[in-house]
Amino acid sequence: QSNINNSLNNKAETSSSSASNSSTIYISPGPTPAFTDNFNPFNGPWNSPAGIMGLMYEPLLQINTYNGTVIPWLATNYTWNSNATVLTMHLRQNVSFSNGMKFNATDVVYTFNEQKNLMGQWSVLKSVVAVNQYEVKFTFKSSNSQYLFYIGSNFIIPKALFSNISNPLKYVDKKPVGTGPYMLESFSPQKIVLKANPNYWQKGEPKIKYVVYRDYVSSSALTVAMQRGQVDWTSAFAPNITSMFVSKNPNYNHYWFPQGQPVTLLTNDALYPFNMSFFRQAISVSINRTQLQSIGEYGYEKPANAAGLLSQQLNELNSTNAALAKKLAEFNITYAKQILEKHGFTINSKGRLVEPNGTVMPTINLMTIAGYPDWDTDISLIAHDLNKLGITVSISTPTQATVASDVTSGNYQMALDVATGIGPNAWYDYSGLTGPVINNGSNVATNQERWNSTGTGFMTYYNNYQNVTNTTTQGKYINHMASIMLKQMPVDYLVYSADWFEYINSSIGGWPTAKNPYWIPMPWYPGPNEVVMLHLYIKHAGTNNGLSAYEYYIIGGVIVAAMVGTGAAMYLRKKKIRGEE
Amino acid sequence: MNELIRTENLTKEFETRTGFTGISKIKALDNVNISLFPNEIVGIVGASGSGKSTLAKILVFLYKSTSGKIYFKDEDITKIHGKSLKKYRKEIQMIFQDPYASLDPYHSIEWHIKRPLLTSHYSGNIDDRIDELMNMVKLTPPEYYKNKFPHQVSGGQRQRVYIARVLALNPQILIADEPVSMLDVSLRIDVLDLLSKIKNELGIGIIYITHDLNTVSMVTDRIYVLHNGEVVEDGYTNTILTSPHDGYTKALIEAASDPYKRI
Amino acid sequence: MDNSAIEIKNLNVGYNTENSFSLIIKNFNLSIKKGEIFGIAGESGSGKSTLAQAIYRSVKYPGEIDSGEIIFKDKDILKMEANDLRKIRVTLFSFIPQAAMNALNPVRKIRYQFYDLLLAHGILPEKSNDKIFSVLKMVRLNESVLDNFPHELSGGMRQRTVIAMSLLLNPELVILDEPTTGLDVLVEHEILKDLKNIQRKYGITMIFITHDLAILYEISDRIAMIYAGEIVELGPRDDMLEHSTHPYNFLLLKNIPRIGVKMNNPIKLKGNPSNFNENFPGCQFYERCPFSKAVCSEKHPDLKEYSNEHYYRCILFPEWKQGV
Amino acid sequence: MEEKSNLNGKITYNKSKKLNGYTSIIRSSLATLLKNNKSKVGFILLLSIVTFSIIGIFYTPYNPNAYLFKFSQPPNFVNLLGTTGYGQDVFSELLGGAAPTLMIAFSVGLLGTLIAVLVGIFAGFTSKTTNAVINAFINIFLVIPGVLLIMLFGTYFLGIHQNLGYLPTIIILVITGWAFGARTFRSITLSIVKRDFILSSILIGESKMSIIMRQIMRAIMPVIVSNFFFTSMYGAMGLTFIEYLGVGNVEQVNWGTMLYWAINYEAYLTGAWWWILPPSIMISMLMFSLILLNFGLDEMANPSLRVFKKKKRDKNE
Amino acid sequence: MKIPIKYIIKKITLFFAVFMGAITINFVLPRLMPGNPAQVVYSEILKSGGSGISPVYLNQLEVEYGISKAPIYIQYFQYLDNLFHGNLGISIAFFPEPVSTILAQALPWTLFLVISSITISFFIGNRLGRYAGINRNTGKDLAIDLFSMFMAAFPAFVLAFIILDLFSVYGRLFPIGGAYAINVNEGLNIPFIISVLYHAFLPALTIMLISLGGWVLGMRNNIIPSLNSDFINYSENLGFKKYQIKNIAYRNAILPNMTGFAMSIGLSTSGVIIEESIFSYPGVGMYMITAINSLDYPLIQGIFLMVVIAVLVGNLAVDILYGFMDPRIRQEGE
Ligand SMILES: Nc1ncnc2c1ncn2[C@@H]1O[C@H](COP(=O)(O)OP(=O)(O)OP(=O)(O)O)[C@@H](O)[C@H]1O
Ligand SMILES: Nc1ncnc2c1ncn2[C@@H]1O[C@H](COP(=O)(O)OP(=O)(O)OP(=O)(O)O)[C@@H](O)[C@H]1O
Ligand SMILES: [Mg+2]
Ligand SMILES: [Mg+2]
Repeated sequence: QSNINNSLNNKAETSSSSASNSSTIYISPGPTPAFTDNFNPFNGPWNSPAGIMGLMYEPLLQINTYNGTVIPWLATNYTWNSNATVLTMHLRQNVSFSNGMKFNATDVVYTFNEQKNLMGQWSVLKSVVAVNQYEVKFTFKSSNSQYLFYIGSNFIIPKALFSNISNPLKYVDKKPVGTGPYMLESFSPQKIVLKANPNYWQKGEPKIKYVVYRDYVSSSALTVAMQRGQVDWTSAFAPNITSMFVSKNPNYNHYWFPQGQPVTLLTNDALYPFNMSFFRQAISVSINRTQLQSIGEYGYEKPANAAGLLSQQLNELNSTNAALAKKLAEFNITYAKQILEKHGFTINSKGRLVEPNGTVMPTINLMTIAGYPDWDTDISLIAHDLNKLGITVSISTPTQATVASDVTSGNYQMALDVATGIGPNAWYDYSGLTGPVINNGSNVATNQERWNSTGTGFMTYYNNYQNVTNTTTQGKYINHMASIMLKQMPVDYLVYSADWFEYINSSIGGWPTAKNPYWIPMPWYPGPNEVVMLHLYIKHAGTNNGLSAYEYYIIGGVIVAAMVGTGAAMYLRKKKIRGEE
Repeated sequence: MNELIRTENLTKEFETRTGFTGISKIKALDNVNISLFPNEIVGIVGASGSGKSTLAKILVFLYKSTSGKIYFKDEDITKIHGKSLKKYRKEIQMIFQDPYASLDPYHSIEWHIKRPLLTSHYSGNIDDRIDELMNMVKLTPPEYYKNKFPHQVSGGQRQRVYIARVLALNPQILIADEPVSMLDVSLRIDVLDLLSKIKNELGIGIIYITHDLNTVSMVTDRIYVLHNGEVVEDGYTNTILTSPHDGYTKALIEAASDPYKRI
Repeated sequence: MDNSAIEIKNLNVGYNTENSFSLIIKNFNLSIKKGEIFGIAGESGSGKSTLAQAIYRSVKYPGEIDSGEIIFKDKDILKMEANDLRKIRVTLFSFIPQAAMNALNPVRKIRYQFYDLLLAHGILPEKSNDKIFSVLKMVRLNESVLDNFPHELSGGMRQRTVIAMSLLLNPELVILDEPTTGLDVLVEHEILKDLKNIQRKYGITMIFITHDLAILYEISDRIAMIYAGEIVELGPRDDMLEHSTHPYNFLLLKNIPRIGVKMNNPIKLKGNPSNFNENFPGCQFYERCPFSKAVCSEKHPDLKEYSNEHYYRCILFPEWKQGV
Repeated sequence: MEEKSNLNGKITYNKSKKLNGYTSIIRSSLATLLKNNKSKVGFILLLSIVTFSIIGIFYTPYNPNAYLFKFSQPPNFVNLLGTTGYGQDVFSELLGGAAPTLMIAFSVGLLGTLIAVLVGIFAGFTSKTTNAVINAFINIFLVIPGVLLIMLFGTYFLGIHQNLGYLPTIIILVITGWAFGARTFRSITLSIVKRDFILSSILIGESKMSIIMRQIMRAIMPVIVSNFFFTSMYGAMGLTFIEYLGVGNVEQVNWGTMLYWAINYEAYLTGAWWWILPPSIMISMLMFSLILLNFGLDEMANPSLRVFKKKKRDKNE
Repeated sequence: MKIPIKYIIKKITLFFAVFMGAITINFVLPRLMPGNPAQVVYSEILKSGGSGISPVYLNQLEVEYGISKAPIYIQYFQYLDNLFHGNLGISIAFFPEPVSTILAQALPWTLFLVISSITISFFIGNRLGRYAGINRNTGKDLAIDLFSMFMAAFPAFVLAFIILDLFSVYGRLFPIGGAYAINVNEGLNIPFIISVLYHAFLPALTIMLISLGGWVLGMRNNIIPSLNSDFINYSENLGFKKYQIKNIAYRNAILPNMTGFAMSIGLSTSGVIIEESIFSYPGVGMYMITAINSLDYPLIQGIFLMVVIAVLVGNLAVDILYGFMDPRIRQEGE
């Protein structure tokens, strides 16, 4: 058994290196210490290297979170019942897994039910049943039109291979089998090679036969590799992308940094003074977001609007909301002071903010994760800004784990973090901010800012949104929600995080660009990256990297000769010394 | 007159581990019985390794004996510790072999003599007492030496500083472990004379340890000859040196150097 | 002078210190006869070791030989090529330094230290085991010591090993600097006896240095007393013993305690040893001499002949002797 | 008899008239130290770094924390050492960051040495079993790699204490840095305690405390100073290390955080040498000065390393 | 050759005492760290769009990761029991890979890097120190001393960056990272071996330069007294040749450096964390950083344990070797 494996591996290696000249793409999803030899889909799509699962497993639908475009994938289409409680998926026929097994409804039903059992996922679903071999019915406990995104993006797992495994969650899957365009060819912690799946259901795809994931440990190593053209597709942060990457080969080296989720200043709304919405507003306008962009975020991350929508989704807002969203995110310290003074706050002779009852505003703590240099800079800038408003801010940068646990348990005053949800329309952006208000001290999953929306009517619109599938009605609801958000400002939106994406188009073409933003471009994003991958094609043979075997033998010879020479010289010298005297 | 100090079958074994299990014992002292009277100098002679220093260190409680008893003025002190040990130590003091190592190089001579006065809570005028002591050991004039450091005086003077230091406690017994073997010939006599002098003037009992029979004959009244931890011969110095009984003693006498002899 | 084994002429040796160069051995002249045991005595710090090292030309920095000649086998040792000097060491003359117990390499078995020595002089060690055995026999050591490390041997055995090594290549002259200091009385006595036997048997010339006057008188044929780097008295052993011409020798002899000899208040030296003052114009011994007079502090005395081969450096002789 | 130089003229009497108290000991050791050329250079170097840091406390050309300039400017007349990738003035950071860096280095040196001395002397002066236990304890700390401890403790402190300034950094470095000294002090004490002059003090009834304070401490003074230098070096290096790993307080300005930000900005890839080299060079200068000072100490404690210039005089003189 | 049994027993006892202490610290430390890995992973998933997940999953994760809520002493005994059975647990950051697998993969690289570079630097450093010591107080001595002091004084990671920059980023002479080239096959073949050596060169050079100073200065300061020692003087008196004398001095002076050698092999095993991350070398150092960031207790403990064992065994080995090399120790014990 192992012998066969070995010879297979060796064959694969040689074939891959011979193939590397013609039809290979080199990908790095970003710095990681090493890859893990486990491709169990039950562990989620995030196995290292991130994104690789998306090339081997496929979802029912491909949904673009930037703009909501849906591409039918393993499902050819879907239908909702009228009140959005039953979703029916019509599956694609003639799809098979990479080992030749046919794909059908049993796999879909197994995937969802097993995840529901094992992980407590899909608790909103009442049942998932196969209507027939190519039709699956998802019944919800209540109206849930927005679950289409989650259900559609979920990777489908082959039942035949997993149903016999006692604990699929702990299973180490070294031979992944999915419906995707690629199959695992060889693994090492530093390099993973994927080979085109010959049985892939999209005929003629994939056009690139080999995918090589290379491991770069540090971002600097990755940057240098990019400079040298050793990775074709990556997602890396580099402080000055033009001088560090583009300028090295301006014809071929390109980047596009679309704007992603907004970075938020989480305020603990259960605590004074953040329990007052005007205070949150005042804070929002006293932050200089342009400075955050230029200093903290190296100029890449654009200021966010106050409504908290993805920049790609801003067109969903009506003009009033859009104007307000812009105004409330603009740096205007006078306006901030006006807001506060209107509510009885004053500024004393020392420039400190004084509460209506006469006490000086105590020091407020602002934290973010240690080791994220941009955020670390951001919070010191914000502290500076708030200081101008008369608020003393102490900053701290604990570990990621501490921030995570403090924020979930409400043990913080202000924190810089990402709190919004992500999805194909504005409703998802708010999904992270809503949820039951739980006392500080106990853990929450969403609504970590502990915003009490009772009385604002927000939740009505939020919930109703899920009952409808009609986009016009949805647009109306979004604007209602946005105007409440702008009044309430449960969190302050700062800048859009950049979705790093760099590519080299010397040998490979078909990339999404700012001009042709056909899909989400990051290689680490499993699902979307498959769509991009299938757009790519080989322009002409790429460059070879590394030395040939002959060169290695020559170098080896030189080293041995040098060693022998030194040894002999030392021996002779020693002999001479001893002979003397 | 009664003995100042007396030992009864004093035995000392040192343990050394050999191999995984074996513990071998070295008998450094084997049933040693000695005694010392006030106003006398008793010599302990023996070759290297015969247990002389071990005996001295047991008597000042730097080592614990394995068995046997020690009597101080007829009082059994074998097991004393703590306060009573401190009290006893005032009565018995030891002079070390190497005067270059027994004084702290970082402290002045005055300090060395002053410390014991302070630790024993001397009641009189400390400065006067220091002068008195320094005169007694012929470090004159005291002012000249007080502020010097040990490395600034000769070996013989160091030994005298040390003697002044221990005399400051008014001990009744002095144990001198080869006090002159590191000194030049021209200095030895001085120190030995000093020992005789303090014995005579203060009535102190002195145990003088040496391998040099020549000096023994000069200062001691009685001697014990120690060989491999055992007392092989004891008695009045003159008697033993003129008519030794034990072979070992004879060998020692034969080996004693004498410019008038020839090898 | 055919009869002389080694001749020292106008030797000056000193030490570099932080502020100055201080001469320890001053204008030293001495001739040693073939086949004799020549004893050198003096107190600690009088320059005995410095002198011995100078004779062997092994003075180490900060010490330095300032000037002089040392004629050995018609050649001036001080002017020899370093490599030539190296070659005659142990083969023609050897030196056993003070504290020789520490002179063995602690991490090498005795056997290999012997082999190294042979190698250094171009002799293949494998064939020379007999030589090593015989020299060990000479110093009455068992062959088994060869397989020991130095620390496994007692002080006396180490001392004997060092002596054996120094004698290995049959030198004509051996310089011994305090070869028995630190040893047990009995051992010391034995080694001295052995040394004398070897010397007599093989006719080796020996320069024997010690501060222990008694031992020196026991073993030497001729004796030089040095004080502050100068010879103060020099002569055949018996003469020196019976007819002291310098107070230093005289007083030391008187001050040596001896079994069965009661000392009744001997005249003692004054002051402290090694209080040498280079710039003192008079007799170096002035401060310590109980017989000194004002004249002594004015002029440095020269070495004068008392009788055949017996010299002294004292202005007051024989004046002082009459006082005793 | 005149007062005159004795024992090879090394020590003269008049010099030693009132050599009492630690200050004079320190003064005289300093004098000995400065006789050595290497340590003289080290001393001057250290002195200038300290001066530099003191200036930095009171004056920096610009606010080192503020983002005032164009990004990544090479050295020019406005910004003597250019600007950082964030627009801070590098020279101001270097000047302002000197004092905290030195403060950390020397606090670590001081505290680490203090603990090492206490533990070491205690171990050397107690019963055999206690000594063995302490020895094992010291060995544990010696054997466990400091880097791991720094990372673990660093993350720990990051998690719990947010406003302690440099205290966590100092604590971590002291925890990981005391053991070497303790081992040295333990073995030195063990050997000193067996010396006759300590036995003698025991015999005349000195208390242990008195012996430790009056005699042992004084005898090991050069070692203490040397250990202080070493631990301070460890403190300076450790600081850069802690900051590099990002487990320190990266919002404060010191030479370590300067390196942290420079490296995070990939200053070496963007060619911003003026940002990364000055703090590195200052740190190595600091280390260098301490190493040089130690050289002098070594020669003080170990005379065989000492050399004098040849001063051979004319023999006719 | 006689075996210094007493000495060895003493060292082994100390070994176990220290070992127990170390593993206890190893147990306690990660547990002192705030936060819990399940929560980190959970909030990551939440943010990356996996909103289908309910808080039940958090408990699930906690169980999966083996985050125990049992009393600490029970956990301690479980930990000891697991250790005893060679079970180091399952990594969280690289879930569900067992820690032992990760270590088996990473440790050889680290050991290779450390042992080769420290050995070379030990050799070169001692030689340089010997040369400096023999020619002490000459220009050569000063040059060597200053060079090695400067190397010791420079922050390690800056040196690493400079070397990487000079030779690799700008110089393009060496690869910028990794353990071997992408196009060679793992195994005992010449391209692989050469590629490994080629990739190890820069990190090894850095470690070597950093550790060089210690050896040089140590050797220099050992050999100078050794050259002045009685037995060297005596060897000169015996007419030994120059090279013999140098060798004798060297052999005596190298002994104290030997203990340092073991120490530094172990210490560097963790010290290479920086070099490994800068040169992207796939050793334990890199895993360590990830493990700490993601609160991967089992991996932290595993690495810690490995490193401690490496240090201890190295120490023990050299101590025992030392016992054979320095015959004096055999009797004295310490
Ligand atoms: N601490 C110790 N541990 C083990 N053995 C010891 C110890 N101290 C002394 N011995 C042994 O006890 C014996 C007697 O030693 P002691 O020092 O009393 O001899 P000594 O007569 O004073 O010799 P010396 O003239 O050399 O000073 C020796 O065999 C020595 O090895
Ligand atoms: N390294 C040195 N530096 C300066 N002076 C020294 C040095 N070595 C010796 N001296 C001085 O040289 C003089 C003679 O020393 P030497 O060792 O020759 O004396 P010695 O007669 O052999 O004494 P001992 O009997 O103690 O061996 C002494 O005064 C000593 O202080
Ligand atoms: Mg003794
Ligand atoms: Mg001498």
